[in-house]
Amino acid sequence: MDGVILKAQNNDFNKGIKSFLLSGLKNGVFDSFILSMQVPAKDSYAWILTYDEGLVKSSTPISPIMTVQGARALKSLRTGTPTQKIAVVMRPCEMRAVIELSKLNQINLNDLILISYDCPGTLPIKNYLEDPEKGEEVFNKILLDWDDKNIRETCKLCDKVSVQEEKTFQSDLHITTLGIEQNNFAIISNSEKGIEILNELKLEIKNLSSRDEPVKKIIETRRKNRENSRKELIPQLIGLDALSEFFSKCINCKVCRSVCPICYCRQCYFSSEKVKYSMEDYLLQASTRGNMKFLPSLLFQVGRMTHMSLSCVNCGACEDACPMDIKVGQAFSYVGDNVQKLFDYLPGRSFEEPLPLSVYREEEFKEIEN
Amino acid sequence: MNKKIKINKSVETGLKELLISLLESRKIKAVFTLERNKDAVYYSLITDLEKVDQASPFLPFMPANGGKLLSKLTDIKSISEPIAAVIHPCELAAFIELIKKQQGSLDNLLIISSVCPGVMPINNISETNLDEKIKKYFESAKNSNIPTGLRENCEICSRIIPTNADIIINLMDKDIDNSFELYINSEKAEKFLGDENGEILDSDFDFANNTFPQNIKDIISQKEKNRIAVNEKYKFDQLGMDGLIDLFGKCIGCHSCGGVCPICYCELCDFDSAEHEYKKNVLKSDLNSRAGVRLPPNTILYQLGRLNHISTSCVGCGMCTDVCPVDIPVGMIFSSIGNSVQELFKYIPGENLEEANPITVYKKEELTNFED
Amino acid sequence: MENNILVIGAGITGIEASILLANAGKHVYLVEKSPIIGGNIIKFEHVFPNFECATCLVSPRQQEVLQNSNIELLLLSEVKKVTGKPGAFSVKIKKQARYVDMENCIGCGACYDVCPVKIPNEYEENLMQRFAIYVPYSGSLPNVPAIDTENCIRFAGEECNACQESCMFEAINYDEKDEELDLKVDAIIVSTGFQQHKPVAKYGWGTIDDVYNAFEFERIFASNGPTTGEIKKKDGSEPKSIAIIHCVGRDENKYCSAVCCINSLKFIHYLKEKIEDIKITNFYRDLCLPGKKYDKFAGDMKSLGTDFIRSDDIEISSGDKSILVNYMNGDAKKQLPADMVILSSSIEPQKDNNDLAKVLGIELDSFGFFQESDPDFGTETSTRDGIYIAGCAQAPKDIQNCVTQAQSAVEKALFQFNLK
Amino acid sequence: MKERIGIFLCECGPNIAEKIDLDKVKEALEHLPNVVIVARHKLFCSLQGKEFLKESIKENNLTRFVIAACSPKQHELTFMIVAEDAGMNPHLFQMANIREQCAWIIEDKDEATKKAILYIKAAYKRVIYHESLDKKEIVANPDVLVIGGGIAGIEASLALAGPDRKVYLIEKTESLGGKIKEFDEVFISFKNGQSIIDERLERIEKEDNIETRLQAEVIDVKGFLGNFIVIVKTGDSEEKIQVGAIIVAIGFELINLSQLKGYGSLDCDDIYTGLEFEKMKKEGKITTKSGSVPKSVGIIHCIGRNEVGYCSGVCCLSSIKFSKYIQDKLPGTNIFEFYRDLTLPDKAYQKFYENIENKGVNFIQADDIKIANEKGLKIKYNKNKSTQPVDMIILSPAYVPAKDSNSLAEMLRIPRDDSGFFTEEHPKLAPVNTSAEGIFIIGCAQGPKSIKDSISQAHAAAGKILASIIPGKKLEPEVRISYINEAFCIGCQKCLNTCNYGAIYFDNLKFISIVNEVLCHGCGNCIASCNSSAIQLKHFKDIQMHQEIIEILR
Repeated sequence: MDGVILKAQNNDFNKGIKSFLLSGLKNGVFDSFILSMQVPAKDSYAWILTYDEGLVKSSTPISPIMTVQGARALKSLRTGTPTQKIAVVMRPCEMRAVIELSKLNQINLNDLILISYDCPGTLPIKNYLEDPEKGEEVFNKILLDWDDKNIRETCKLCDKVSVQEEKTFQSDLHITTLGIEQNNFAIISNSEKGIEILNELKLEIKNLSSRDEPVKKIIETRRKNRENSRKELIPQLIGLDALSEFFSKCINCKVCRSVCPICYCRQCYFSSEKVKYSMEDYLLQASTRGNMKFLPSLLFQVGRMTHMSLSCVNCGACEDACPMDIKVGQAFSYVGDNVQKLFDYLPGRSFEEPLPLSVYREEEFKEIEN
Repeated sequence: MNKKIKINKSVETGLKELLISLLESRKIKAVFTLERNKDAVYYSLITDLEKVDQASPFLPFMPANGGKLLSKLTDIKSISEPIAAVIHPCELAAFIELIKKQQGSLDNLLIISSVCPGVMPINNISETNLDEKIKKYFESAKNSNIPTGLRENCEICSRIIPTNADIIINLMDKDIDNSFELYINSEKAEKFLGDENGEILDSDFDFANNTFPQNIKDIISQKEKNRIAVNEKYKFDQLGMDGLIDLFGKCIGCHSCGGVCPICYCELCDFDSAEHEYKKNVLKSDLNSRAGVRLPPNTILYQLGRLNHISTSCVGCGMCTDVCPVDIPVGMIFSSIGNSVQELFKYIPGENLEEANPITVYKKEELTNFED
Repeated sequence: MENNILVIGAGITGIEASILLANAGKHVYLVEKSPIIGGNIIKFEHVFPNFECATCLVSPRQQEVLQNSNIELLLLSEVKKVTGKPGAFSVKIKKQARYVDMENCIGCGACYDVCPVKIPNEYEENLMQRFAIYVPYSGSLPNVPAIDTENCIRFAGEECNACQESCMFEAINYDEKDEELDLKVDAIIVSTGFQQHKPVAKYGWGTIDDVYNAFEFERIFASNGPTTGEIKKKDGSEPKSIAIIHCVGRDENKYCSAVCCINSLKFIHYLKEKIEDIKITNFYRDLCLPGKKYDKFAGDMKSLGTDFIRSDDIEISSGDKSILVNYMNGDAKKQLPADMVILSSSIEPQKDNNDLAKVLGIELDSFGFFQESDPDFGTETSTRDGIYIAGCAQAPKDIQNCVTQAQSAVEKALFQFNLK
Repeated sequence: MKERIGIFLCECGPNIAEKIDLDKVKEALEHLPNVVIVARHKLFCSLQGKEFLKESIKENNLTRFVIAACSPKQHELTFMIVAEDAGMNPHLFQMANIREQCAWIIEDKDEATKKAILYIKAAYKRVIYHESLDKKEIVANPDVLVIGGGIAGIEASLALAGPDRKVYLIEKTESLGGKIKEFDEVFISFKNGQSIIDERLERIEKEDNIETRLQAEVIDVKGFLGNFIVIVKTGDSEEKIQVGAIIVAIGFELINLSQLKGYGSLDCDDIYTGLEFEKMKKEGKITTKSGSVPKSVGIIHCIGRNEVGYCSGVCCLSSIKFSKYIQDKLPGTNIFEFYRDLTLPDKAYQKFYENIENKGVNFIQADDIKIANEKGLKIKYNKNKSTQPVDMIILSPAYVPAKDSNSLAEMLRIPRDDSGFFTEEHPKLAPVNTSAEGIFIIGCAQGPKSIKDSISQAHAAAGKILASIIPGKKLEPEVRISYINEAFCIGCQKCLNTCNYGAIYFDNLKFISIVNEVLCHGCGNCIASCNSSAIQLKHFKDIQMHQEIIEILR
C-alpha cells in the first residue's frame, strides 16, 4: 500500500493528525471537522462539529474511550450540513456503522470526508471513569505498544483495526501508525475521494510496505483471540435454554439498543404498543411454566439480533454500556458474523455494497430450497 | 384500621407461606415478586405455588422499577383476578403516579410492601461476596441502622414507609428472624387476611397520621440529614450553566435514564423524535454563533427537558443512576431537584391517588411568593 | 335514451366492457349463453408471459360482475331479435331456465353427488364427465349449478327428483320456465369470442390416442382439470417425448391466429415443470412473436430445452410404440416418434356468428368474424351504427388486445351518446 | 363507551352445522368479555339471514361483531353492506372462515370444532382492534392532458374532448400527425397518411375543447388521479395546466442504424430505411442514387431485432407493403424479401402476403444476413454461402422507445420495462393503465404496434377515463390504505422504491415519507419494506394481526 508520511513529534499522533487537518483547512480540502474532544470537566469525550482552528487544536482525534458511537453522532446531520467538506475522524468500527447508516439514508456521505485510523481499541468507559487522568496515560501507552491488556473485551476480538489489501472497511483516508517509523505516521487514500484529496495536497506518495507485517500480525492475534473467546462463548449461546440463561441478568433497560449505532428505529418495536399485552395474556404465559420473568427480555434480545445483526459492526458500544455486564456485544458479533457470511456481506466494507435484505438475488439461498 | 397480624415465623418464610396459602385458596391468581437465579435478579409473575419458594421478596435489589412493570401489566385493562405484588415503597409511589396518568389500575392488586431499608445498586448482583453482603444488610436493618452499600438514592430517601400499600411489613424489627408483623392497611387487605393467618393485634403504626415508632423516626430524620448533606455536596441549586455542563457533560444522549424511569411514560419521547434532530438551517446558525457544536445535539437539553417533565413525580428510586453508562449521578440530581419542586407544590408523589399532579391543576394562590 | 347497454358474451372482453360501463353509470345487460362467466380464459392454468394463474387473475373481475348492482347478468341466454336504432334498440332475449335459484344456492355441490346421469363434460374438452345438474369446472363463477335438460332424465320423462331432495336450501325448482325478455338498450357490444379449430384428419386428432389439441392439453395441465394437473398418457404412463405442432388450421383458415406460437412455447414450461427430462420438439413455420415481451419469453422457454423444426407439411400417424410425426425438411421426408402430440390449433369464429350477425343486422367478413367498419381506424365499430365488436369476435388476438378492444368499444359506445 | 360484541355462527346449511358442533362453539364463546350475543343462523348470506343479522346488530346495540362462516372472499362484501344497513361502520366486523378452513377439510368433528373455536376467538380478538374507516371523496378534474400529437394522441383527444371535458394536446414538433404523415399508404386500408391526419386536424380545428400546444414539452408533473398539475413549456413561456388524467402517446423511433452489428456495410448508397423509402415513394420516384431505376431490390426484415430483444410486430407487414409499392410503381423489378420469421398476426395479413407473393416476390428465409458492397450491393446469407446482388436495399428497422421516454417516466413516476417502453399496469388486464393511477400509455409508447392497435389503445384509454372520471362525480378512493406514523419514520426511503403506484413521496423538509391517500391501493408492499415499522396498513395493522395470531397459537 502507498501513502504519504507525515511527522508526529514525540510520537504525539493526535498532534500530528491535527496539524494535517489544519493544513487541509488552509488548502481548502477541508472546511470543517467532526472530532472527538474532551468535555469541560475533563472526564469524558464528546463529538464536535467545528471549523474553528482553536477548537481543532484542543481536540483529541484519537480518544481513549468510545462514548457516543460516531455513526450516531453523524446521524444527527442527516438533513444536511451547511458546509461541504467536513473531515470526520473516527474509528474503523464507527466508519463501518457510518457506511451502514448511509445505505439507509440516515447519513449523507456527500459532504463528509471520512478519515479512519489504526485503532488499538478503546478503554472500557467504566474503567476510564474511575480515574480519567490515569486512563489517558494508559491509553497513550496503548497507542504506541498496542498492548491489549487494558482495552475492552470486544476490542480485543476486533480484526478490522487497519486497512490492508483485503478490504474490510471503507473510508476516504486512513491514518496509519503501525509499521511506520518512530515519530511519523502515514495517510493512505482509501477511496476515490481520498485519492483526490492527497493529490490536491500535493504530498509525496511513498510505498508503505513496512506496515504489512505488523498489521498482519495484529490481525492474526486478534483473530486468535476471537477464536479462543468464542470457544467459551458459543456453548453459552446455542439452544434456547442457554440463550435464556445468557440473557437472564438482562433488566430490560435497553441501553444496548440506545447506544447501538445500527438500531435506527425511532420507536423500537419492543417499546411499542404492538408488544403491549393484557394481563390475561401475561398470566396465561406465566401459567404454562408456573412462573415468568417479568418483563421477559429474551424476545427483545433475539428480536434486536434479527433486526440488526446483518449490519452489526461489532463496535462493542452495547457491551460497554450494559449495566449488568452481559457479553451482549460478543454475542451479537458472533451471530452477526454468521448471518453476514450467509449473504457474503460485510457491513461497512464498501459504499456500494447494498444491504442484503433490500436486494433480491435469484440465486440466493438455493441450497436451502430442497 | 390500626391492626396487625403477628406471625411466628421468619419474615421470608412467613411471607412465602402466606402467599402460598393465598394461591392455594385461589384468593389470588398469581404473585408478582422478586426472584433470584444465580447472578440474575428479576421480577417474576408466579402462578404455581411450588414456584413461590424460589422467590426472594425482600432481596435488596431493584432490577426494574416495579411500579413501571405493574403499569405494563395493568395498562390495557385492569386485572380481572387478584394478584399479590411485593414491591418497594418508591415503586408503589411510581405506580400511583402512573395510575394518575391512566397507565394502570390498582383494581384487584394486593400490594404488599415493607418499611424499606433501601436497595443496592443493581450491578452488585454479580459480586462474589454477595450473600455476605445481604446478610449484613438485613443485620443492619434489623438493628434500625441504614445498611451500607446502598444506592446513593436510597441513602437520602426518607419516604421509606409505603403508606398506600395494603399490607406493610416492617423489616426494621429486631425479632424478624423469628416473628414478624403484617400491618393491615386497607379494607382490601382485610378481605384477604384473617386470624387464620396469625394473631391479630393492635398496631403501633398509624399510617394515616404518620405516627411511627422511634427507631423508624430516627432513620427518617437521619436520611433527611443525608439529603441535606448531599445537596450541600453537589449544590444542585447553585450549578448555573457551567455547573450543569460539568455535571451532564459526559451524557452521551442514550436516554437510558428515561427508558428505565417509571415516570417517563411517553410512548415516544419528544427528544427521540425528528423534532430534536439538527435541521440544516439551525445547524448553520448554531455554527455561526458558536465556534463548534456538539453531536448529537441536545444531550443536556434532554436532561433539562426530562427534569422539567417529571420532577413533580420523581420518586427517587435511582434506576436511572444504575443504568447510566457514563456514571452520571442522574438519580441524585433528579431526586434532589424533584424534592425541591415537590416541596414548592406541597406534593408528595404517590402519596394520594386522588391528588392531582400539581402541573395538571391550577391553583390561584400557588407560587405567589415568586411573583415579586 | 335508456342508459342501458347490452353486452353479448361474458368472456374476459365482455366482463371488462361490462365493468367499465357499469362504472360509468350505465346499466348493463350482460348476456351469456353458458351457465357461467369467464369464457375461454378460465381454461388456462397459466397465462403467458408471467405465468399468472388465469382463474386467479379473472376471479376478482368475475366477482365484480356478480356484485355490481349496475350489471344485470343474464346467463343461459341468447339474443333472438334486435330492432330499432342506436339509442333505442329493442332486444328480445331468450333466457333458459336454470332450475336452480341463484339466491338460495350456496354451491355446496350436494346435488350433483346424487345425480344419476353422467355425460362427457364439454367444458373439460370431454376429458372428464359431468352430471346433468352441474357446474362446468370446480371454481366456476357463479358457483351455482344448472340443470342440463337435454340430458336430465327427469326432463326426458323419468321419475327423478334426486337433486331436489338433496338440496337443503330448496334452491332447485323444476317448474322454472324459460323466459323471454324485452330490453331497451342504447347500444350493443358484441364480445362472443372464438372457438378452437378442429384439426383435420391428417393430424390424427380424435383417432390417435395421446394427440391433444391446445385446450385439451390446457385442461390436462390444469390443477382443477381431469387429471388434476398430471401429464399422463392414456395408458397411465408418463410421456418421455412430446411434439408440439404449431399452425394447426392455418391452411384451412387462411390466417395466422397470432397467439398460438407463444401459447405453444408456454407449454414447454408446463411440461418441464411436471416432467423434468421430457424431450420436446416444436414443429413450426414461422415463429410469430409480435410485441415487446414475447421474444424474451420465447428465449426463456427455449432455454428450458426444446428442439425446433421448421416445417409446413406435417402428418401424424400412429406407430408401433409411439406416435409418429411425419414432416418435410427441405425436400426430405422425415419422421419423429413422440409419446404425445399437442396440436396448437387456431382461433376460429364461433359457429353461430352467422345467426347472431343476422339477428343484429351486422356483417361478417370472409372468415366468419364480425366485420369491422374500418380495418385501421374502426376495428371496434361494426357495420351497423350503435353496435360494437370487441375481442376475438372481431379477429384472433391475445388477451391484452381483447381487453384493449373492450375498453375501446366502451369508449365508442359512450361517445356515441356524447357522454364524454 | 363499553364495547358490545356479537358473534354470529353461520350453519351454512349442513356445510358447517354437520361438521362442527356449533353448540359447543357457542358455549366456548358466550363468556368472552363484552360478548353480548352469540347467535346462529341457517344461512347468513340468505335474505332472511341478512335481515336477522341486521336486526341483531340493532337490537343489541352492537359495536362490533364477528361472523363465523365462509371465506371473506365470498361474503365479506355482503356483510359489509349489512353492517352499513344496520348503521354501523362496515369495517367493524371480522369474518372467521370456519367452512373452507375447518368444516370442509377436517374429518373429525371434535378437531374441527376445536379449530373453529380458535379461529372465532382469533377473529374476536382481532375485531376488538378494528377501527372505523370512513369513506373519502375527492373532487376530480375531468380535463385530460395528452402528451404526443401522433395518431394515437389525436384519436384519444378527439374521443375525450367535449363540453364538460377539456383536452390539452401537447406536441413537441411544429405540427401534429407524428410518423403517420410520412407514410404514403398505411396498412391495411392503403389510405394516404397525410390525408388521414388532415381529416383529423379539421375536426380538432372545430373542437373548441381541444387546446393544442405545438413545440411544447412537459417539464414538471405533480399530483395524482383527478388532480394533476402539469407545467408545460411552449417556446420560452411556461404555463400551469390542471388536469385529472394524463395520456402518454409519445410514439416510437426507429433503431439507430449505427448501433447495429453484423450486417456489414450499412453506410453505402442505395441502402434505405423504411421511412426513407416511404419518402421516396411519396415523392413518386423510386430510383437509385445514380438516378436509375433499380432492377432488383432486397428488403431485409428484422433489422435490430437481436439488439433490442423483441419483435416489433409490424416490420414484416410494412416490408411486404414495400414490395407492393415497387410492384405498383416498377413492375418488372425483381424483389427479394429476406425474413427470419414471418410475423403476420391478425386475420387480414396472410391474404395480403399471399397476394404479394403470388405476384412474384421472392421470400427468402434466412437468419444470418450480411450486406456487402463489392462491385455493387450484395446480400449474403446462409453462412455466406448464398449471395444475391441487388440494386437497392430497404431495411425494416426495429421500433425503439422515443428519446424522451426516460425523462418522462421519471417525471410521471411510471416504470419502463427492459425494452425501454412504458410498462402497463398489467400485461393482460390493464394494458393502457400504468401503475400510477390516472396516467395512461397508448400506442407505440406502450410497445411497438400497428396503427389499428394504436388506435384501439387510444380509444381504450379514453374509455377508461370516461368511465372513471365523470364530470361532476367524485372519486372514492380505497380506505384500507397505508399510513406512515410521522414520529416513527426514519426517512430511509426504502418504501419509495417498493411502491408500485407512486403513492409514497418524500417530504424533504420533514425528512419523512408520506403516503398519498388517493394513490395508495393498500397492497402492503411498503409495510414489508419499512425497517422501522413506521408504516401500517389500515385494517391490517400489526396489532390486529398479532392479536389474531396470538389467539390462534393458543
